[in-house]
Amino acid sequence: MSLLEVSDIVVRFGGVTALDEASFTIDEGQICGLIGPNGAGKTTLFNVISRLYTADSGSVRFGEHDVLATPPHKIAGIGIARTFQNLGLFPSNTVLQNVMIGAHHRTKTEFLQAMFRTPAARREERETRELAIEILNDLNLAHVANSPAAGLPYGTLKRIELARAVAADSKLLMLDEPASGLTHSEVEELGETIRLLRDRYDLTVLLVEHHMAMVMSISDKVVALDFGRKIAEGTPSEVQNDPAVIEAYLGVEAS
Amino acid sequence: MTKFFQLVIAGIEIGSIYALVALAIVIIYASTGLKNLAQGEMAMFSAFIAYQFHAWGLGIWLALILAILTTFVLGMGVQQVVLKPVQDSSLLTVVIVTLGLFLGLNSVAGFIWGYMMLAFPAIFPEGAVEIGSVGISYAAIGVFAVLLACAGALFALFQFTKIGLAMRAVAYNKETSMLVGVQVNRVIMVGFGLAASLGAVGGIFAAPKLFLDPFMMLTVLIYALASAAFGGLDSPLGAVIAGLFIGVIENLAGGYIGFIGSDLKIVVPLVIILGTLLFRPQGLLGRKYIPRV
Amino acid sequence: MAKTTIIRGTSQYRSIVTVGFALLGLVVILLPFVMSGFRTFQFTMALLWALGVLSLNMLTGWSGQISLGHSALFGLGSYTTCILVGTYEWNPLLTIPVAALVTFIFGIMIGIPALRLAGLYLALMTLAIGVAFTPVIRRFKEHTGGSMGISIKKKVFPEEIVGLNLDQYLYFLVVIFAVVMFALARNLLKSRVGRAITAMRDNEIPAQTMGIYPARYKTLIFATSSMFAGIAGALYAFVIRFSAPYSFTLTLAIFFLAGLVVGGIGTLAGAVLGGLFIQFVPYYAEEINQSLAGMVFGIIIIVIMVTAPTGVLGLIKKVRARVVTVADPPVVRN
Amino acid sequence: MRKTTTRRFGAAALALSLVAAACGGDDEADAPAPAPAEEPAEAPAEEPAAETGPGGYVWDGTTDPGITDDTMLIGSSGPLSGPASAYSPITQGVGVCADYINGEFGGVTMLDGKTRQIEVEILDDGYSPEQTVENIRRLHEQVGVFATVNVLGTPTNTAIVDIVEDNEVPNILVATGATRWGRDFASGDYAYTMGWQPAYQTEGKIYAAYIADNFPGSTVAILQQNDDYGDDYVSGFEMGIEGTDIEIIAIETYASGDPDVSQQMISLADSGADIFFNVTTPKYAAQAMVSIGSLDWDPIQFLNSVSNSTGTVLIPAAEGGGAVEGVYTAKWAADPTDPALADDPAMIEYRDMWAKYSDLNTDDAFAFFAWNSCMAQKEIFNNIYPTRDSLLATVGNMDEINIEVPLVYAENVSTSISTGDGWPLEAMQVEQYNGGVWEKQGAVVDVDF
Repeated sequence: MSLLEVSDIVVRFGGVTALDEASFTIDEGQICGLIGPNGAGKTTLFNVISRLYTADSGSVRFGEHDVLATPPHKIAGIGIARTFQNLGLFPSNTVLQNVMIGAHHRTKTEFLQAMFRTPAARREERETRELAIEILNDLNLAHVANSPAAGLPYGTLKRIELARAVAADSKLLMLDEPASGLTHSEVEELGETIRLLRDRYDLTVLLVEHHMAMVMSISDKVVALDFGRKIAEGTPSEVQNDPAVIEAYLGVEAS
Repeated sequence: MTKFFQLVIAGIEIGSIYALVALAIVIIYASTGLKNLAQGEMAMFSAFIAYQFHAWGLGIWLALILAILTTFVLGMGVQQVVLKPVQDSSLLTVVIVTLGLFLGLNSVAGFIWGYMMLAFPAIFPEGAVEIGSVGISYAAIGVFAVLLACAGALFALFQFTKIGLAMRAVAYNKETSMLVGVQVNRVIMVGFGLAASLGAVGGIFAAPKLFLDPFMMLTVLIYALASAAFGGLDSPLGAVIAGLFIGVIENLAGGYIGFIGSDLKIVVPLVIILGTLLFRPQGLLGRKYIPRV
Repeated sequence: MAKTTIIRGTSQYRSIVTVGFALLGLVVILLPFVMSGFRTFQFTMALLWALGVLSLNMLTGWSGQISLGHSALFGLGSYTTCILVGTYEWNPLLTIPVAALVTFIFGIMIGIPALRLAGLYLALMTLAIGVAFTPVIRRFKEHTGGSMGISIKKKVFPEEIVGLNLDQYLYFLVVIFAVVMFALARNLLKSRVGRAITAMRDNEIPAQTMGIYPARYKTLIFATSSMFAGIAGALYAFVIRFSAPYSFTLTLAIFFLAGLVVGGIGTLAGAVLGGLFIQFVPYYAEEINQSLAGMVFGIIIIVIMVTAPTGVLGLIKKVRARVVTVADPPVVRN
Repeated sequence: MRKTTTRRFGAAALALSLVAAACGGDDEADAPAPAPAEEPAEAPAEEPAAETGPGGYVWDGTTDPGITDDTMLIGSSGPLSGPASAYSPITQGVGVCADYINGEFGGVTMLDGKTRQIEVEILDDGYSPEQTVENIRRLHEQVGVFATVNVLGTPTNTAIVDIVEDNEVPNILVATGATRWGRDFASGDYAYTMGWQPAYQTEGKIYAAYIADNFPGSTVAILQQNDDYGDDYVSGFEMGIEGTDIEIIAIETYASGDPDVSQQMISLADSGADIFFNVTTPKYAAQAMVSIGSLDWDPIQFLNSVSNSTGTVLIPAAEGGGAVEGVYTAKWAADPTDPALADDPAMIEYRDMWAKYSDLNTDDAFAFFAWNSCMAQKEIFNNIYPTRDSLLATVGNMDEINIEVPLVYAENVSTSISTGDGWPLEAMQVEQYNGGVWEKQGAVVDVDF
């Protein structure tokens, strides 16, 4: 059975239809690449799934959850984590804190417990910290753990965001252009990292990426969008050779 | 009914003053993104300058024109000396700096001119237009006309002049403006001078009615801030409408609602404004800010 | 200058911190025995202002919401104590929890509509509360004493408490409350909740996707901040033994804000510096020139902000960084 | 600038002398009272051997803190900054008064025959009660004043009244017209705080009586400041009209700090009352009169004494188109801007002396207030032994000494706490403003308590 089932999603902004009956599914453990030219509606789809945008019609099912009926702050709780195209870090917090915030929904300490540092709160804090350190080590970020996020190099920030999403211990990880702005070697490394994380943390990954080589090399499955519609779905090689996809990209290149 | 119309007219008269100061706040905000707490005190100071010119024997119109020009220069000076060093700091830092300016101006005005109220010479002739039993004083008509003139001039400036366009560009995005060759620093300086002179107009035309003392603009500033926010911080037209609205509503509430009385009349416009903001957080005519993901 | 590096968590660091705090504690404890009653009173006031600044810091510094209404919350706490002690003859200490509860509830009541507003619009709303407080207090004259104010008799306090005179007693009472409240605030800031609140301030939408519910945290931090202001206000009523509308005007709210920014926004030590600033700088500004005290004060504010936009604490840290570097230990897997 | 420096110097000198006193003071007190030996020549011959001052005070030869053989240190607190700064001349006047007394008379000559220079410490409280608390504690505990004089404001004095009582430092001639000062002072509830100007309530009663006598059957509209000061006036007025056919038909209030009072005036005009009672501070008084000038309402106006200065209220109001002709007021002191008094010797002396010792505007009603208070201070301090109890005995029994303040209407400044009279000034004169001058209406009204 598929983990994520996106059916007939329609999103309109004024007169523009950003998503037009987009549908696809991802199975548990898959890495699914979501490709398409700029403006195809990839980020919009992310925003629908993480409930930052409201869909005009259609449904999103995640496991047994009806995603569109879940409020935005509970999305993390049902097991969906994401990163942002233009980075969604908390610049005045340290890298370690950023990652610990990723674990927010998994922890329970509230105002009173926090103020009085109850034993439960202290234990939870210690555990969260250890978890975050673990993940930072996995992603080779331990050396910047105590620096504020503001001011670190772009590539590092991208990885921090990834670490933060991992800390959420989610089932589905949605990555919005993780490779953008990275150097060639960084991109290769990133592909490795995504696979590694998927295996270690039992993740399912939905990946929006323009870097075709990486998408094709790590994805189990690729979905192509154009003008808000799904134009192709299948294995990387199937989609790569799909005439509709080629046309969509050529059209973009021609303009 | 006489009472009603008189309350409305008095409301428009005082509301015009709120609107003028609110316009000054909006200009600074729209051209620099700053919120200037010292706007009222700067206006008060300008009124004293006009008073001083007049006391030295100049005619009142000459005195007020000179005072407005002086304020324009002083405003640019204040921006260069006091605000420029902090203009890239956090919003709160800048607000606190304008607070320091506020305290300083108030203290200096008191030191020079004393704390006793002074009679500011009438700018418009005494007397009133009688419509039925309602008298509309020339002063009220005059202040309202000045407000409309200022708002109109401002609109023209923003829409049709190069400097106005530059101001809008700077407010929208400082870095990009710099890239396309706008002299950002100069634009901000001129914007500040302009706002100071606009506030000066408010202060000078308020002075004959409110009597001149260093605290003349204290509460006016609160009303003006409320007007600016209510109208939409980046909308001059909104500031004008909101200023007039607050003046009128406040008077009607004080005049008619028994429980409110004059005691709590300041609360009424604030409550209305907040009620409105809860449904239109960007103010009446402000641009909506859409967060980007 | 030779630069040394101290690593947090090492025994060297710990001993420096321990010695530092021990010295500070010693100074704090000895102060009222060395200083005159008046000076002790001044330091008590400075601590009260510091608590006011702390409460504002929780809101403005941590969650980025600007409040100009903290004078009203502080006043509400003070009035609660004055009315309960003055009119109903309660034991003063028992009024503190009541003041805390009243301001907490009031904070929730303001916090909920405040959710819809941000930036200057929120500032406007709190400004309205600050402005409306005085007329409302006057309106309910039967309870509040109107503009005449309401006072507490000195005799509600015993002549001597555990060997301390009243000034010393109040000083220690406020010190104890301050230590506890600063500790609570620090714990909160360094916890999951504190991280969530600062994350929300930094970047609200991603925070939401982490499972942080902004409405909940914003309302609760508003209420907690109000409660801290209310407790500070109640303690103020102990020390001044009088509440009048004139004490809780917008000026006080603006002083809190100034203390916050001048001390160093977002930091706890900055709040203490802010309290000292509010208490002592106008006092010395007046010494410099009485008739232009306002100008001197204004210039001091501007000069501090221009030279140290991160506040006095930021300046101190910058100076310290020239001498020693305090670094965190490398993060290692356990 | 000059004043601050001298005062600070004075404070330093005082600190030294306090140290000296602390070291050697006791010996002096125990010594077989050297004071009688140098008993002043001016002491009346029939004075008994024991030194007795006004109020039956018997001096034991001691000297209280704040007083040395040649200095007396007093303090004051008031709004030198903030929205109430208009009152600052009253507070500053304490310093000017000291300079005047020191300069013209070499200081005050107390009943022990010693002449002492007055030193003054003035502090700013911005009309904020907690700041007054801090200031008064600083004055009592840090500066070590003998007494405080002219501390300004009702809420501010209310905030410190208990501290004054606990510290037992007299707070005399407070600049507020709240009724309680006279009442509590006479009853002994607050024996260390004592008023000066006529109570606002008293004045309210005077207007009520005048209206009942001269304008029977009339209706009244009131504009008042919404605080204790306004309430005191109105309650006095209400007491005064009780049992008469005078009726209050409209009351509007405003808050100090409001930009203007047009709305209130429109509402009051709408009531069509015969009489307008203007209970406002100077700026709003002028605004109200300007409003009447522009409205279709022509009431008989009564203006409270707080705002009856010709130069600072009526002339500016008239310039702004206000209706000022025929306004009634009650005065407890002359008006420095009254042209009729331009050649009055007492007024000339005021102007000369205040110009000599200060840069205060002598037209300012509050500067003049300070002068009148100064006249009283001079006599009070000339009639005490150097102790606080003596000061209290004197200010509580001013009927025993002849205090002449030429420019106040009361024949003499008198108190007699044994008979329950704790108010120094209770006489007022109703006057009407005609052609730029105040004209007396009837005789001086002395209200007995």
